[in-house]
Amino acid sequence: MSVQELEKIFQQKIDQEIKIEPKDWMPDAYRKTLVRQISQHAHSEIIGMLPEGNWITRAPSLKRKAILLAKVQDEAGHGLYLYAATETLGTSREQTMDDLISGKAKYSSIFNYPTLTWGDIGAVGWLVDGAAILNQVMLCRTSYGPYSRANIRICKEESFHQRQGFEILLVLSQGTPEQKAICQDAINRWWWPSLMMFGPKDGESTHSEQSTIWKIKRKSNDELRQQFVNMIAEQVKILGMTLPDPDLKYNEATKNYDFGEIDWNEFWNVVKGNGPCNKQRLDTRRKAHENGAWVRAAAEAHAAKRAARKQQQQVA
Amino acid sequence: MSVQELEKIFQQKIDQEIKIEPKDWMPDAYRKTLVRQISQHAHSEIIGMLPEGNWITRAPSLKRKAILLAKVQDEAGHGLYLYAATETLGTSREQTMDDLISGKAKYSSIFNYPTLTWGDIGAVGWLVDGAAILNQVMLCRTSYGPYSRANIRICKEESFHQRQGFEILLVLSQGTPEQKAICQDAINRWWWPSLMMFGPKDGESTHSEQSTIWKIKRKSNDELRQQFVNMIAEQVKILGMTLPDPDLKYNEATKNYDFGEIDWNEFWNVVKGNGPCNKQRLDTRRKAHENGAWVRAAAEAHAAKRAARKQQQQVA
Amino acid sequence: MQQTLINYSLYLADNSLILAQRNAEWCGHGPILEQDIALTNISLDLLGQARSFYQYAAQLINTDNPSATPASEDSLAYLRDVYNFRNCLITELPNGDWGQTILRQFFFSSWQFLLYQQMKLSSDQTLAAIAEKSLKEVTYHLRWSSEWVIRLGDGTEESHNKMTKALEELWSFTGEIFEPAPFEKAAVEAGFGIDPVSLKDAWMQKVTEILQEATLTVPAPRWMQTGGKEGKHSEHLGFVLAEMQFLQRAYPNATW
Amino acid sequence: MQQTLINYSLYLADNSLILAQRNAEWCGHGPILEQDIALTNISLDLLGQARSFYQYAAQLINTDNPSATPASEDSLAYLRDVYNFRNCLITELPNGDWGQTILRQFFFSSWQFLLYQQMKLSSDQTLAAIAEKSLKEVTYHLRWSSEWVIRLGDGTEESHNKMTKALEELWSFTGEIFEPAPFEKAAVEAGFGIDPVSLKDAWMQKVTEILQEATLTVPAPRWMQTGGKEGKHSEHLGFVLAEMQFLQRAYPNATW
Repeated sequence: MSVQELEKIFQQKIDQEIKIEPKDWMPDAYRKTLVRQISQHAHSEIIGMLPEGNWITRAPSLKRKAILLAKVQDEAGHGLYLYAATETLGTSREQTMDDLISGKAKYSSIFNYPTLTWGDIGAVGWLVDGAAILNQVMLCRTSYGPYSRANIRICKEESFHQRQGFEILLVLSQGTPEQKAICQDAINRWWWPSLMMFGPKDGESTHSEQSTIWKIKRKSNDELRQQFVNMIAEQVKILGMTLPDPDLKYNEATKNYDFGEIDWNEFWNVVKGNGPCNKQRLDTRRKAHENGAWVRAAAEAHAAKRAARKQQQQVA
Repeated sequence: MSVQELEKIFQQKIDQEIKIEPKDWMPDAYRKTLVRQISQHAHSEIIGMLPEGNWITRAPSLKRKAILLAKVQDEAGHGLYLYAATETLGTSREQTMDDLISGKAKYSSIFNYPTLTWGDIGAVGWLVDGAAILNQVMLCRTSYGPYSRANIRICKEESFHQRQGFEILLVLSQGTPEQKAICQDAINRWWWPSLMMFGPKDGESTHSEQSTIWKIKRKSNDELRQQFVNMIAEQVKILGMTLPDPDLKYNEATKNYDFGEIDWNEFWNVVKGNGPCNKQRLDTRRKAHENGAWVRAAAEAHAAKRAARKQQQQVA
Repeated sequence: MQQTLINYSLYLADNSLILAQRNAEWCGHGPILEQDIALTNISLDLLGQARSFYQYAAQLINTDNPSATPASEDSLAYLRDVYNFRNCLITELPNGDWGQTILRQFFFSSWQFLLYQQMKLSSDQTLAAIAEKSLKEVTYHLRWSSEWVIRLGDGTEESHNKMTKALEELWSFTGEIFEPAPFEKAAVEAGFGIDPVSLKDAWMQKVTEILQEATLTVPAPRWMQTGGKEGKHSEHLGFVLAEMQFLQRAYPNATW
Repeated sequence: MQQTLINYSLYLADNSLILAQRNAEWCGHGPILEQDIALTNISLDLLGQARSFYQYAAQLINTDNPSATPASEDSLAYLRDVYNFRNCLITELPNGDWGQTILRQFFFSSWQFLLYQQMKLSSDQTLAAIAEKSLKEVTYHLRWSSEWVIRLGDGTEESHNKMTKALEELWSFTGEIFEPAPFEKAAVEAGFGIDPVSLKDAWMQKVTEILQEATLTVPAPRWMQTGGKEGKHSEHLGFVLAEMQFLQRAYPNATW
């Protein structure tokens, strides 16, 4: 079969909502796009462990400590599912990790902001996970089978995380005046970066069009962002807090919340590496990776020894 | 002159209370004893920085932080005077330091106990410095000139430290019930180790007799210890605290305080390296030394470059 | 007055909490993603055990003093200072490298496994229930840490050397576990506690077996550090608590 | 309402305190005994400056609110949380190695030297007096740190590389110092504050001169990190405060 024919069959499958599986033929560009996207997603889970991990040892109650530990652990698990999904596309975890460590691969820029107070742990859960879920819910229906199934597993846990984040803020919002201030301050700092998580405006996003045709992506950045604003603008009322946007207002005509202009300079600046924690996050990850090298080498050496012994026993 | 004659002149000077100076002839054993004793004394100042340094970042008020910082700094200064004194005997600071790092040289065992509460900072000042001063006051009159003069400088600062330590405890003793308990607990833990600072009982001390003849030492271990007990047993009353010794009692006949038996097993055990912090102290010191190697090398290299440039300029 | 039972429960709780806290420091920094998850899991299990014991202690304290401000798992974990903590010193030591963390976990889990096996038969039903529930977890901790001790001991030359160094760091902190504190003796006398001395031989046997398989040498008997059970800790615990307790201390009486 | 003067004094105090605290971590761990003493000395000087500024701020606060619980240097240092601290980010960064600590001190002292030279002419007599008194200290800090930057930059290859790395670590934290915060602008308007922008050229000139002598390359202009002056800190400050404030938090209202 010619490439043209293969491509035709491939696109027909996609159009008929049949999942593409690892052994199926797929265009090189589809594979590349997926590897890039899934590994970015995986890296975001792994780097995402750091800002929240920052508060594990200082969680304000044993219950909160347990919840936070379990949450960060879940993120490591999500990372695992996703690295496994990239492996089905022929890229080893090692290679994928190396690309992260070297700075070649990206991860979600949101994790380049610091978690300064316990309120941030609430805000990250509510806003950052909230934004991530909308994306991931969409990705449950993505055209590549293993990625779709990874997202289904992730979504189950993630919505739980968002509720936990919201609950942290709810308790703060009903607390002492200091706690209320901590709550509002966290929302103020995390609101705009959360909106940026959906990526550039439609039309300015480089990969979007082809991804939509391939049904890797099924909603545009702006659609998802609007959905997020609508959701959060309602939920924030329960907290009795405000979002730091004077232009935020319900629009009766569109049934959407209108909102102010995002500071895209800040967005691109953080993407370029100038966020408050870009260097810190990558340094931390690199250090963990380097400090772990001897452990990985030992595990490999031991496995080889075991295998050799087993073989010897079988020979004898 | 024969060695016998030289020795006779040397001992005559000592007997006439004339200080021995670096350029004077002295017996090899005298030199060795001094090098051992002064470098031990120096190391005790340096290692002694660690248990107190442990509380600098946590001092409970800015004033206390400043006092503690200055105090630990003074100890470093004392170390300097004393290393300088060993240098007058022909032993380089580097050699002396290496002997500490390698574990060959000793330091006062008291610093192998941990400082667990802020009360310990008071107790170390009051008891440990208090015991050290009695020894150092005696050493102001030691026969070797440079060591004598170093001790005179040290004593001026040290008595200040002891008052500061006592004052920390005084404030605690007048504080909340928790502070009072912290105060008593610190005294309980530091009392016996302080008594051990004077060394083994007279007669069981290996170096004492010759040191007395050479007037390096002018009071016996037990004399100094008794002097210390008499002093502290009075001062503790001002604190309204008690010393953890049921046998402590004023003896009308001797005009001394009688006190209970010291646990010499513990003493020797800590000397042997089994104290709570022996390993930690030496590891810390070693790490500082190793981490500083590149700095010392750079300083030397830079000095050499400067000297070379200067020479070149003079030639030109 | 159930002071003995309270003390004993606090001892068990403090051990688990402090080791959970130390292990949690690894979260996000482990050498292999799967093992990062595994150690976090152990941390979570230990934290869960600590909470059960604290809750029980709090309940007993509140029954004893119905008129005082009620104790809670959080007041017991967050509002006591170093001298009130009873955990063994080994739990509060800095993590060191991954090998040292693993080896400590192995020493600790070997003990907890034996302890809970006995404690599930305790005459105190709450202790027995916590032990029974925890035993399943600890069985896994022991297997996981044993396997890793073997893997690292009998891995590369570098890993072998690191494990030898870790043994050197930790060995003198293993004796304390089996030195009965006054509250342990009282607990044994009262019939619900386990005599730590009775666990020592089995512990040593297990440790010897695994170290041998790991091609590591069981250290010769040496002086053992003690003090933790009676509140005489290392200089490390104060820093652990300052960090852990910050929010509860900085915002007294707040709800979180 | 002297809020501007209070804010300005707190800013100056926080900068000095946090850097004093970081430098104090070196005490007993320095590479050379004499330099351990020298850095401790700088730490002490900075602590002294911080106390003067806090005392002044406390006095102003208490005059403004005679009925409230009186503020003191200790309440200001020990009972505010991260978001209330105004220090520049560079002061709160971990020490790194000795070279990085030295380089930070050099950047900081170069700024303080220029600042206090202006501030000793301030219309506010207390600020002027503190500046005058501190200027002598800072002159020494600047000389000492300059000499060490030169020594390490132009020392061995290893030390040169370490200093280059330190520059890379720190450079993007030097810009914040010269970005005026709202309270600085207000202080300038009120006539007693120093416009940080006015110090920038002289600072850059001094830095360039010393880095050149140290055979180090002045980094190209780059994005500068900010936020500290408005309470948006790095993740490091929370840990610094948890440790520093422990006793005051754990034993509220106690005297020490």
